[in-house]
Amino acid sequence: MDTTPIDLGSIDVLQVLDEHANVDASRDPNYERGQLVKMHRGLVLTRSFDQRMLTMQRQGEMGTFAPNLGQEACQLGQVIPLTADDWYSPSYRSFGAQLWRGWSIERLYKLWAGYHEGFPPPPDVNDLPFSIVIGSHVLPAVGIAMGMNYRSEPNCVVVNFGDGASSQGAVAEALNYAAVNTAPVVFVCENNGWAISTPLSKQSATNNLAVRGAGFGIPSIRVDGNDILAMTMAVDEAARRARAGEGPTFIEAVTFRMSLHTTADDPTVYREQELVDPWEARCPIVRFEHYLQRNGHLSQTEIARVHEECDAEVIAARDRFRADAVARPREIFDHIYGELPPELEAQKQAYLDRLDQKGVE
Amino acid sequence: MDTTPIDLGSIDVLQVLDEHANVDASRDPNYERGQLVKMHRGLVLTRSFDQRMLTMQRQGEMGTFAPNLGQEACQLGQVIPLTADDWYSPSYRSFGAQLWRGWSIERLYKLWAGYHEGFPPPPDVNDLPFSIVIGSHVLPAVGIAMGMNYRSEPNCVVVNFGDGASSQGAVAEALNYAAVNTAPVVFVCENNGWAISTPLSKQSATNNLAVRGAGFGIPSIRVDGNDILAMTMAVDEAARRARAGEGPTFIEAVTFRMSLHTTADDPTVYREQELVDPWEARCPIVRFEHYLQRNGHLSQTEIARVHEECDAEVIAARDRFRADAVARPREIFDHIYGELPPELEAQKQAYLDRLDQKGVE
Amino acid sequence: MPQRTMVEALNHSLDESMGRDDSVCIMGEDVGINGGVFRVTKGLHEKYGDRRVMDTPLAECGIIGTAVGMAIHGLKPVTEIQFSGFSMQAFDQIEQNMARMRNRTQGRFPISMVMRAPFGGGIRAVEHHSESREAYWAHTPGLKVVIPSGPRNARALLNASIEDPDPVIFYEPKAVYRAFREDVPDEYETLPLGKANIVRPGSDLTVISYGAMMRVCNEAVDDLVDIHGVDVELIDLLSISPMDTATLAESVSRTGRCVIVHEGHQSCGIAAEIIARLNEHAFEYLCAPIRRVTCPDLPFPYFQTEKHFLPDADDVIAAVQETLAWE
Amino acid sequence: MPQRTMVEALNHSLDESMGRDDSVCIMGEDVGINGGVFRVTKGLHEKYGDRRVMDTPLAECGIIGTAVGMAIHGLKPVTEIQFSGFSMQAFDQIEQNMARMRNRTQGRFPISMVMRAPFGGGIRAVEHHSESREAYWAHTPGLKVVIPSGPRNARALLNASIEDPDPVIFYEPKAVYRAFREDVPDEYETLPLGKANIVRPGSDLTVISYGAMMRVCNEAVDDLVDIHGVDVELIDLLSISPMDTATLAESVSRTGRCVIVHEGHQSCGIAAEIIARLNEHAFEYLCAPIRRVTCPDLPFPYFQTEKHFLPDADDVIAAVQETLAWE
Ligand SMILES: Cc1ncc(C[n+]2csc(CCOP(=O)(O)OP(=O)(O)O)c2C)c(N)n1
Ligand SMILES: Cc1ncc(C[n+]2csc(CCOP(=O)(O)OP(=O)(O)O)c2C)c(N)n1
Ligand SMILES: [Mg+2]
Ligand SMILES: [Mg+2]
Repeated sequence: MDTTPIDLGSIDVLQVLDEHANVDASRDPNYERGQLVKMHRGLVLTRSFDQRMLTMQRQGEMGTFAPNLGQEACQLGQVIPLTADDWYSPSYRSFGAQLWRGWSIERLYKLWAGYHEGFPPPPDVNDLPFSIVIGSHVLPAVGIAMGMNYRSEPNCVVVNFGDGASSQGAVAEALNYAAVNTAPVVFVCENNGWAISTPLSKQSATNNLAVRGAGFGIPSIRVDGNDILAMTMAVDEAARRARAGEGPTFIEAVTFRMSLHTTADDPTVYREQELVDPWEARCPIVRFEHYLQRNGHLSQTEIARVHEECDAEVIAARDRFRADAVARPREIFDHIYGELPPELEAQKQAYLDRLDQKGVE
Repeated sequence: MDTTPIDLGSIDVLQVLDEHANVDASRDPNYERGQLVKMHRGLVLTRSFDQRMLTMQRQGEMGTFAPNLGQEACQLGQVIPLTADDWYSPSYRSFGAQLWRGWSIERLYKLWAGYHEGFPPPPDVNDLPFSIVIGSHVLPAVGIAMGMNYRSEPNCVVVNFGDGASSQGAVAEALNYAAVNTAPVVFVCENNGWAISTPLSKQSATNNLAVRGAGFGIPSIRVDGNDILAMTMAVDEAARRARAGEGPTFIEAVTFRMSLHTTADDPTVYREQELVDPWEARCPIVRFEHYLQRNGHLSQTEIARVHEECDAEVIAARDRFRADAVARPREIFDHIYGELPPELEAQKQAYLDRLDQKGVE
Repeated sequence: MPQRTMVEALNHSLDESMGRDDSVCIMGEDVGINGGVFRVTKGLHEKYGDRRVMDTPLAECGIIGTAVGMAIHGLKPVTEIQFSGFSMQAFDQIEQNMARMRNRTQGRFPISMVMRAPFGGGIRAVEHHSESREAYWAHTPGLKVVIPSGPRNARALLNASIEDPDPVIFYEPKAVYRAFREDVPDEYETLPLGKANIVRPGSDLTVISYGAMMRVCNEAVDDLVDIHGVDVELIDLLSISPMDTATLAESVSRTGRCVIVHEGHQSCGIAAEIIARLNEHAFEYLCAPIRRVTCPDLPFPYFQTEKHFLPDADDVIAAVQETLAWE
Repeated sequence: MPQRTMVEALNHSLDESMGRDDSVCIMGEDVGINGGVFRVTKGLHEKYGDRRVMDTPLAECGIIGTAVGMAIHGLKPVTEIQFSGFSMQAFDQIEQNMARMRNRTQGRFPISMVMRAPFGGGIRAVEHHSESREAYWAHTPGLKVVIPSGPRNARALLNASIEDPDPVIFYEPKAVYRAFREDVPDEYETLPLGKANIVRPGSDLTVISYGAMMRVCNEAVDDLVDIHGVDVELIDLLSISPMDTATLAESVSRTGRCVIVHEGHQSCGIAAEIIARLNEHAFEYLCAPIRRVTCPDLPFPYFQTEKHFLPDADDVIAAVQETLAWE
């Protein structure tokens, strides 16, 4: 048959800062120093937070969680361009973005330590709760964007999900709904190469995931997810398009899961260290720090101070968390319905009586 | 942002016979007369069957069904290349394909008249039952193809679904499973422009559906669905690739729903006749008959005789159906499990007792 | 008062609800210019336009999932699933987001939305078009499940469901859609969710049912009262979840006997839950086992046999008589 | 006899089943080289290779849907859903194809396959990881639902489920996965589906439970017998559907009193169905209302509160005592 199949090609990856922190000057957005310093601090805080959480988990203070190591630039880049009126829909690995959006460190610690008061987004933050069920948050995120159209609001939604999530039917439906409704949504598919033990090659027959968006008629690009400048620019542009009524964009952020899938995971069972090693050199923080130093924005000493400050901030938050966090078993009936129906009122009474009998606060 | 989004393009449509029955000689597969005559008879029988069913429905003999008018070439083309060892997974509109595969006319009448003995595929036919739940048959079809790989069998599966079905998440998952497993399956997406009242423009933001397959890394082509030669060739080639271990193909068969969505539908509510008119001239049967006449395969008289014979065959089958079809309410417990568990045995007894009391056979 | 079919009454409810509140919008397959395959949304697209009456792609998970997002953003989507059997395609979004979002966010994002779907048998449809799986939803915390039985209560309950701050599964008995007309006032009217209706008070035995089976029960009760002289109390549940346990328990405490009638499958169905509650709240008054008249634990059959599969008035009468005869 | 945890026993079952029958294959997320997130499929990929142990893309609907196709083609897929909460993603394929294909095709395509999934609470997991929604499946005609409580019956029931000609939902109580070891013989062993196990015969009251709650019940029963002198009969359901109604009814006809314990939500849960059946089959012997000790009708809570949410031995003891005290 001589008809040519559609060429899947592999699209170039948008990059501003390369591995060696060389800048593609034609693309450098030349952000102001204040902004650059803030971005840097965001990256470092994310890492401090993540590492502290790992320690706390190993000490039994935390439940299972998914470390973020190496994905900090993806994380920050996808929310830096957002305003408070824009919405953000995180995955379970989106600590960096959540911190930037205004989730306090204590809240996130509470969340991952299983206290229900940690789950809802902070009162003034237009975020969805993170989603544990892979891909299940993407349709609601598109729905919010459709609501913006309904109300003619010039805002947008960024939704974050992984390479694994790209296989979920609900995500495909979300891409289609966004496309046909010209919904102001930016899909950030954080392709870190792995879904637990499953490499991209078993997840998809394509060598990139941007074609997935294209298959639904969504302008789609690949971005170096370890380059905070490229990520920020790409999301900024996509958000601008969305707000201007030009519809969704699909961004494949190419990065790598440096650490465990979650603290319940042992990657040595299924992946060779050789696959990880090359990515060490691509560290998004080191790369950005070279750029900052080279451009005279921050000195080595200043950078070191940022690291210290972030560590201290995290430890202070941990201490507050330790002082604060109390299980509140009496509250579990509080938010199931607007008003508790009689059968649940009865169940609640029985439950509270039981707590009383057992002497639980 | 200067990265170019992936170009969705619009791929050419494979066509051998154009609207005026002009042949692209470079593509003409030059099938033998015997084969061509058989194909023609298949087309005509499909139409006779369909029209008779509509009459029977209007007279109250049939339940709701979905007419096939204008899609006969798509239907036949997708199964002509299959062997008896290949599998076929029909949609609810796949009469033409089912008749070709060996479903008797009576069986299909029974099916659509609500007799359960009409539902299962005939004993020796490797077909799935048709699927009423849009898109729900596509994953099982891929599973059969995966089973062929498991057993190293050199066969393939063709699965038929509509443009509307392309929006279902389960169909997206099926494309992905087929692609990553190099499953020997041919997806025939019969794009007839409509999903009940929903035109393609509300179904998808793309102007074609072949890109959907491409987005999952599946070689994808568009074919003129009203050209039986093009359809047959395309499926033949895709089936060959599949059997040879080269994996799935996505075929968008471009056609048009000339008639009602189903007998419960009134298209005048939602679509202008002007949209339908141009397709009258694209009738797949007339076009093929011109080709056959022009090539001296069949004369006008012979063609007329085929129409008469098909009508007669359909009427004979209808009469057998009328004589034969009996509701069998006593059988409804027969196939729920391999062996009936006690609670169902009790329910069955109670049900049969009720039938006895009511004097139902 | 205007006489309306259930379809017309529902249409009226949607129209008046949209008229009252700009945040009410309609989403579903073919709900726009086509007015829905049962014409429940007829004329609304013409009146309210593309913005408020949205034809969606053919993807139920997408309908519910995006509606959840719209509800988070403050809208009140009234979604239509073309037949309830296809709500299985949206099960994940219903269970994981629609039902739970309020709880997941400790009250921050209540989901005020409705999922309408025609359900039940009796219209000679092919497979997957006649399911009665309301028990799935009644077993799902966070949802409300409402099932009207006639035009007037359908309209008042749909209004209430749209007003409700929580997600409501609104199952419409399609066998009743055009079966009869009823007075349905023009003035806005609601019925409280969670309240059953004692259709006929009685003292010998309580029959509990809902949806299209209410017609069957009405017929049976007429015969039982008129011909057999049995003073049956007939209750229309209307709300499956929350369930009006108090009314049911009070009734059965008086009558001592009970028959429950529904189309859904027997095992783990709604009747089982009612029995469990009556066991808890009216045990000492029970004079006979509570009988279930339901469809068997089989997929809904092909339509030539559906009339035998579905409970009919004779089945109800037989169950009532057996329950009365029990000692 | 070798002592095995439930995880090891299940692994043994899969290994021996694959060894006996080349058509048995394993499909799921991370079941290959990783051996599953709970290690139930550990070592099987190494032993049987890519052909028979298939890592799938991250799409549960795809797992079940393709497995149905493989079963139609004569294979016996044993699918793993990583946590039962994610089986909602596959609800459509389970209900529409897996459960119905035999019936839809009048017996032509029986679906001999297993859907394994860890379920239930007690392991301090985030939301959606602790569901007990077996009632959904028990309400779905065409499925069988099996829930083991310990290593030995887990292994024997999984073997039987794989052999079974019908689709089996096999829910594994993950709180028991590594909780204790038991003698599990090397020789191939099965247990019939649909048979409950009287773990302890008794005459005062019947406690019915299954899965991880059997541990709670065992603890409660020990106390009740030893400290309170109550002669409890304890029944492990093992098979939720089909359910061994005969054994339950016979037991309660003897004891006259019954307490049912499970993790699933109360409304329309398994206990409701058991009560309905006992009402039908043992009504005249009931001396007290049957009590349900279940989780409330709430989503499973965040894990700091789960130990209060889940029934514990004290709750069972209290319910038994109240039931005994009832007159
Ligand atoms: C629907 C669903 N299926 C399975 C899981 C179990 N699970 C948790 S994370 C994960 C892998 C996710 O991979 P990806 O989407 O690439 O995100 P990443 O973890 O790499 O950030 C899986 C399978 C889940 N949480 N939800
Ligand atoms: C899951 C599901 N949703 C909705 C329907 C109702 N329905 C029946 S046919 C149809 C349109 C199908 O369109 P398409 O896939 O293009 O096939 P066509 O009818 O054009 O052949 C719809 C919405 C259904 N049968 N299944
Ligand atoms: Mg990943
Ligand atoms: Mg179509």
